[in-house]
Amino acid sequence: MTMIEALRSAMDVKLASDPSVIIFGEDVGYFGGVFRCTAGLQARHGEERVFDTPINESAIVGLAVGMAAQGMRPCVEIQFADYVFPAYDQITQEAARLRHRSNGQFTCPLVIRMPTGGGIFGGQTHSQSPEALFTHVAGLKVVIPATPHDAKGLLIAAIEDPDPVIFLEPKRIYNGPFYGDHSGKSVPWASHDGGEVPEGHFVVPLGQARVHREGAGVTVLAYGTMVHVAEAAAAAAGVDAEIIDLRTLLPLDLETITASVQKTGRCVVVHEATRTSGFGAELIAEIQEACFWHLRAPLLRVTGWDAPYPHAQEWDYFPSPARIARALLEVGKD
Amino acid sequence: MTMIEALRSAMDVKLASDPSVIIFGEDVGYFGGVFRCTAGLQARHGEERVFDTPINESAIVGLAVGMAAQGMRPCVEIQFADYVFPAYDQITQEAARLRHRSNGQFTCPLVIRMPTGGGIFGGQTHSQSPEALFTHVAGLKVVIPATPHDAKGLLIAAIEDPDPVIFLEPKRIYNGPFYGDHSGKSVPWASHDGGEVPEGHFVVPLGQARVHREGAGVTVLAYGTMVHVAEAAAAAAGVDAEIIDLRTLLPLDLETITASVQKTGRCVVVHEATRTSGFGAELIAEIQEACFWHLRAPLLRVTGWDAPYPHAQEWDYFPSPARIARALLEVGKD
Amino acid sequence: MSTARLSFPRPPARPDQAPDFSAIVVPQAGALPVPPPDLDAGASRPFATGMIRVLDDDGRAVGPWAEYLGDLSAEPLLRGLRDMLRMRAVDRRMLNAQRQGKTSFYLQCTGEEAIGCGFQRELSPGDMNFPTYRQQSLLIAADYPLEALMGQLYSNDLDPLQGRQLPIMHSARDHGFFSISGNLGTQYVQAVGWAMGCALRGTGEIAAGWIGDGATASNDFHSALLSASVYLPPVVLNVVNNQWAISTYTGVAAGQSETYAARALGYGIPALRVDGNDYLAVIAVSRWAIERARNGHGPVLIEWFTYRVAAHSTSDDPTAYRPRDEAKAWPLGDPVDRLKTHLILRGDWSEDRHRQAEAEILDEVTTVQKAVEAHGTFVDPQPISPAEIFRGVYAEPPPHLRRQRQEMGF
Amino acid sequence: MSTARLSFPRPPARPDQAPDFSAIVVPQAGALPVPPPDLDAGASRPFATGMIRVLDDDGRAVGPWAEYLGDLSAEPLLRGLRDMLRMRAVDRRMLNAQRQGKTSFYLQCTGEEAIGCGFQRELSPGDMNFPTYRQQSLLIAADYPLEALMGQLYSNDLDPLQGRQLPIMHSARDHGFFSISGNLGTQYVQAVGWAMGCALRGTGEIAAGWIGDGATASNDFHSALLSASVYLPPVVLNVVNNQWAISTYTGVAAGQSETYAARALGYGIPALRVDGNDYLAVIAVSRWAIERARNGHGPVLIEWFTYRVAAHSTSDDPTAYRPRDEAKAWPLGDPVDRLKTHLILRGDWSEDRHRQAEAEILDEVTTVQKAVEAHGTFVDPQPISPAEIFRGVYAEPPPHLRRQRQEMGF
Ligand SMILES: Cc1ncc(C[n+]2csc(CCOP(=O)(O)OP(=O)(O)O)c2C)c(N)n1
Ligand SMILES: Cc1ncc(C[n+]2csc(CCOP(=O)(O)OP(=O)(O)O)c2C)c(N)n1
Ligand SMILES: [Mg+2]
Ligand SMILES: [Mg+2]
Repeated sequence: MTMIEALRSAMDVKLASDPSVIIFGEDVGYFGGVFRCTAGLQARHGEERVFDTPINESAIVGLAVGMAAQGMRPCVEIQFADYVFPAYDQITQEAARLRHRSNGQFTCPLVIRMPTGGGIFGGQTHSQSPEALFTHVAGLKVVIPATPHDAKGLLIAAIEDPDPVIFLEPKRIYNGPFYGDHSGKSVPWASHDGGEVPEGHFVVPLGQARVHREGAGVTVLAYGTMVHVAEAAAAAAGVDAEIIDLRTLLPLDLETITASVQKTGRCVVVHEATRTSGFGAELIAEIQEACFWHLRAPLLRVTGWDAPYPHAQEWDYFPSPARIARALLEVGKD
Repeated sequence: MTMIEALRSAMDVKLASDPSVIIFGEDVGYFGGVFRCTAGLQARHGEERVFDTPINESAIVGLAVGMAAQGMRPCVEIQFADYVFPAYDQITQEAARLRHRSNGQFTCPLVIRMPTGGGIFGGQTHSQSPEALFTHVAGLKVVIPATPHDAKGLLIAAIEDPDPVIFLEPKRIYNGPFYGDHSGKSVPWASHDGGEVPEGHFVVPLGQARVHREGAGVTVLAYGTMVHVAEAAAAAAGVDAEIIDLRTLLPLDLETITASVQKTGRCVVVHEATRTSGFGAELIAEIQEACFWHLRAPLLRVTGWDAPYPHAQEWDYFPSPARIARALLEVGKD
Repeated sequence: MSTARLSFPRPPARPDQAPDFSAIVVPQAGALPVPPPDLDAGASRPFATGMIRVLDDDGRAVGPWAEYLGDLSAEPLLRGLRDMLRMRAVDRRMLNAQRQGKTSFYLQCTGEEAIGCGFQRELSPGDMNFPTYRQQSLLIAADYPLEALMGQLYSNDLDPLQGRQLPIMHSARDHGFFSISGNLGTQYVQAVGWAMGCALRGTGEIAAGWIGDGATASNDFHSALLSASVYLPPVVLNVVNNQWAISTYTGVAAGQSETYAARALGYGIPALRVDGNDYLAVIAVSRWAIERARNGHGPVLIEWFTYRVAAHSTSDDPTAYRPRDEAKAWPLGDPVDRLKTHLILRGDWSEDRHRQAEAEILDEVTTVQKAVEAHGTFVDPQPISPAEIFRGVYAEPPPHLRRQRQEMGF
Repeated sequence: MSTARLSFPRPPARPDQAPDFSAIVVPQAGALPVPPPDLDAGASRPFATGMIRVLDDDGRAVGPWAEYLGDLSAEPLLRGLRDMLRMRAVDRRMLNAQRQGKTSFYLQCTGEEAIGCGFQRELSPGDMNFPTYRQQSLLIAADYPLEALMGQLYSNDLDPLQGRQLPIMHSARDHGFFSISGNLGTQYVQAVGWAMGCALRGTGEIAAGWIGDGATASNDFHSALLSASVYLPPVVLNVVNNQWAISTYTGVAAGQSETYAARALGYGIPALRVDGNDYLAVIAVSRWAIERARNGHGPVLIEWFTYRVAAHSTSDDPTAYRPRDEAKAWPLGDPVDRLKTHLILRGDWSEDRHRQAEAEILDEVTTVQKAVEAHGTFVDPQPISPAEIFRGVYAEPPPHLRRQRQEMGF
């Protein structure tokens, strides 16, 4: 299964089993979404369960908050993560705080799906990775899968979660894993373990990281597309890296992370988002506190540069296997 | 001078000297702002220079972007930082990127002032500290003064800056420094060095931190209200702290910071914002990289908790001198 | 060359001037008919630009909307009067409490009591209001226990919200009152979402959105109207036009719009403008709009025309921006006085009984207040556990919140 | 019990159905008068719900708006025709280039050429458009060098934006074309801000906002209309209603609104709806609106009624959501054909000359294209320095960007 099919399957399973689940967003209804994630769902479950909205992201989330407060479970799509900002107020000031501020009278079981990240020549408005703008907000959960298997299991878990979940979909790997070489041949998910996705209902619990590759030399923390790029980088550098796929950024599985860093004593954090105040900073702050006496080198970040995501220079912006490999070697020096 | 008077004076000076400067926001015109920062400015400079807007923060910023692109220098007020989120799209996707995306054809010399932080029993919608949500955005500058002197000098620098500046005003210290004891007597700025503010035009350059108090035992990084609270905490703990008032968070004066941490080998970061993905994380990520071999203890954070800012439990939420003192002692252990 | 100059809306009078409401046209009571329940936007234009009024200058109930209410017994009207008196007593006592430092903040709805008191009495259980901070009258008319209401204002252990929210930011699901947000506008589109849920689930319930004239400028006002216009859910969208938004004159939010009601017509949503100081007009139009929504005729917007008599809040001093005696010049009068006059005219009430009722209600409110204050005020706090901060951020506390709670010492 | 059910707007026809535009009323050409320049919102209602048309079915220019244009010489009309042909040729060539992998993305404005081509020719130097991604016709009619336009599309060294932006996201200050944002709607309120700047600075210039029918749903559409209604700056607010927003039928953005133009009336802004496929109607109404704004009569909204003939973009396949031959059934015809017919009728043009002009223009465009491609395409890139990423994030690079540039190796 591709990641798109896996996401669609998750929504299909939940639409079929839970009448309170409802799906809406721009172009998601009749057409099935610009990335086709909801293709066929309206035909199968009806217009009252899967429908198109006007181009107003704050309305999409605001309506969903009203429905969720009533006990429904909206799973809405923002067409690109770059377009979530008109809804930022509804997400951070409303959805995130409704349970707390009403002392549980109203809750907000809501999923906001959005394609994230670059690598598709989308320029600055189809490439952003806004995860850190959500991890700073108490009350939200933030999830990002790196394989079709996890995409389905995490999305079902997110829809079943009692609290609002930001569900980021790394669009570069919708159709196959990506190892950082854009000129290389594209690989389909069918040829990858992570492409094996169970039929029907299953859950990948939120809040649990996954050790993507065991290793002893250095810990690499990554999520989404960068999990696969990091894998390629470690291979290229010939470093015995332990690669952890975080899967959920908030709440964070610090236990799995610190166990690894305490073992390796070295750590590189990788993400596509701009560096300053990116999620890498939070990881480093936590790790240096929990693993201070185990660290044998400074923790390093390989990230997008602190600039808008450029179009023509995309591959100079994207954290390449070469850049990651350099960091792996650097952090491995004694 | 109070900080309010200092801010007013800065705007007055710029309105008088530069016809392209213009001020608007909710209640800022005839009335002079709910915190009185713009009191008298409309009467003095006219309605075309200082005026009221409808309650629509994205319009306030969107209009300002249009004016700034034309070469004017709008300095707008958001009534509370908690209400900036409807404008988050205009700030992060538009103002921040206009120079870059148009390759300099259009620029955005724009200042967005907003009262920030808690300590006034404002509850979750009059207390937030959103600085980290702006420091992640390339193209913005983020400024926060801790004294009336710096408020005026920084605001003039911000208005004169060729790029968009988020100008956070720590409302708890609008009228006097605050040392963290809310039941204690309030102190006026008149009795504080930082309350001495030159008349007329002067500038505190953006991007330069200020050593608030020299010390050798531990470096404390703070900004806004927390500079004074940290001062009280260090005194209470009897720790020889070097307190650095960051003043500008983006771009950061890393030089001053690392010089201090390399000297002390220990560092505590203090802010009111929620901890996870707060600006403290960024500081720690940079410092551990730049000062790794100098560090004698893990870098610690004293911050607001990862919860909405509560009303009744405000002083359990606010990073108290006691909590900071505890961290100072902890980080000082060998 | 160019003659393009900006326009800056200005109020008719500033503090140094005499109040001036001459620009406000007050149509005769009884002039407008009762439209059919399937009224569409086009046909609603006279209602959106005129003003539905029932009580005339002498206090008589006149015209088609009076007939629509039918032969009212005294009971609902006396109940309405008592609701308003109770509202006013609570406002008065709590303003006082704030002045005494017993709470951090308060905000009155003086002059606007008829709107929430009347509207709420027309709702059914299960219907949900999405109020702003100035709709405490909805709670009063929903018979929300004063203990809970005041407990919230004192942030003490009677507070259903455990001190988390600023005073006045109530939440009372069982009384059809959604959790108030301090961020203006956000709840308006949520009301539309809730109403969509009602329709999708077939509950027969409706939602009511509330917004101030100033906050109609917010984006969510637009997103609410747009969404309501597209999906046609059972929602009543209320605009309380009290002429001011803190210090800002309503003209700054209205721009060139004829009325706020007229704004809805552009979205194809029918709209009515109503004398908000006329309790009978309030209940009549509320009943019509709520029934209409419940019966599947879709959204409707109501502009309640009224005046904010008190300061914006305890942080505000209106003499800095409007004439001190502007409220007295307000052409629609006082909602309590007008209903009282009507009841006396009907022979169901007297000045004496009114004075007596006022005193009784103030007594009752004061008694509850004392009892609630015994649970703690800002002057004499009985602290709620700080660990409350962490409860309810999520359904289950995740590890980092458990660590932070420990760090806090709990 | 309840009969409240949601409504879901649906297009008249889906792929398996015959195109059906029977619901679209096409008023007679020449039916509407030319209003006075100080037209107000109320009086503009017939213009907002009707449709201004100049060319009749036979290609004659008729009615008051034709008279308003006066005795037009052939020259401006032939120039308009050539603008449109050039636009179409560029679209065709660049679509092709994208199909050949020479650029990552392209997007055509087929069927909508008259709008931008006509409007631009009525602007004066210094006026500023705030376009969306589908207004490349403004650039063509502003005589923007094709080298720069195509350089941007190929992200090569002729690109004035140095490859930073997605193809089609032009910026051309000197040609009155504001930097395009990929985020829909944002530029609409910025246009109002720019216009406020014009008024405050007394430049005599105006601004023009542009938005698609789908994006009228965005919050910034509201904030723009509101701001324009409050401050009355010299701005022309254009809505290009091409019936589709990617796969979403225009009814989902319109809801119950009569027209998009009518939305403005709720804000007290006068509005006109215009046949956007009628070049003469476009220049007449543009001239009227631009003059009106420049002369201080405040904002006006124009809904240009048209049809998106091509796919949304090269990422889109419209046969998945609408009838394949829907464009052919479009009742307002093709803007090029209609102007051509008119010119032939006037005796200023012929089928032969048209064919010849088409060929010449395609030649010219192809020649420029080849020259531009020599500077690099996606198939054959001539990379721009990666260090360009850091230039222009700020006026001066701050220390952290200097460090990052070093880290990159520059
Ligand atoms: C998004 C947002 N912006 C600004 C504020 C600050 N604020 C609080 S009340 C108010 C005025 C609201 O006026 P109106 O909507 O007319 O309601 P009223 O107070 O008259 O009942 C303002 C500007 C806010 N709470 N939220
Ligand atoms: C804020 C935002 N949301 C969503 C999108 C994705 N998007 C790009 S174009 C488009 C459709 C726009 O339709 P319309 O406004 O009618 O313009 P048209 O393409 O028809 O010219 C959408 C939804 C976007 N660019 N920005
Ligand atoms: Mg008001
Ligand atoms: Mg369209």
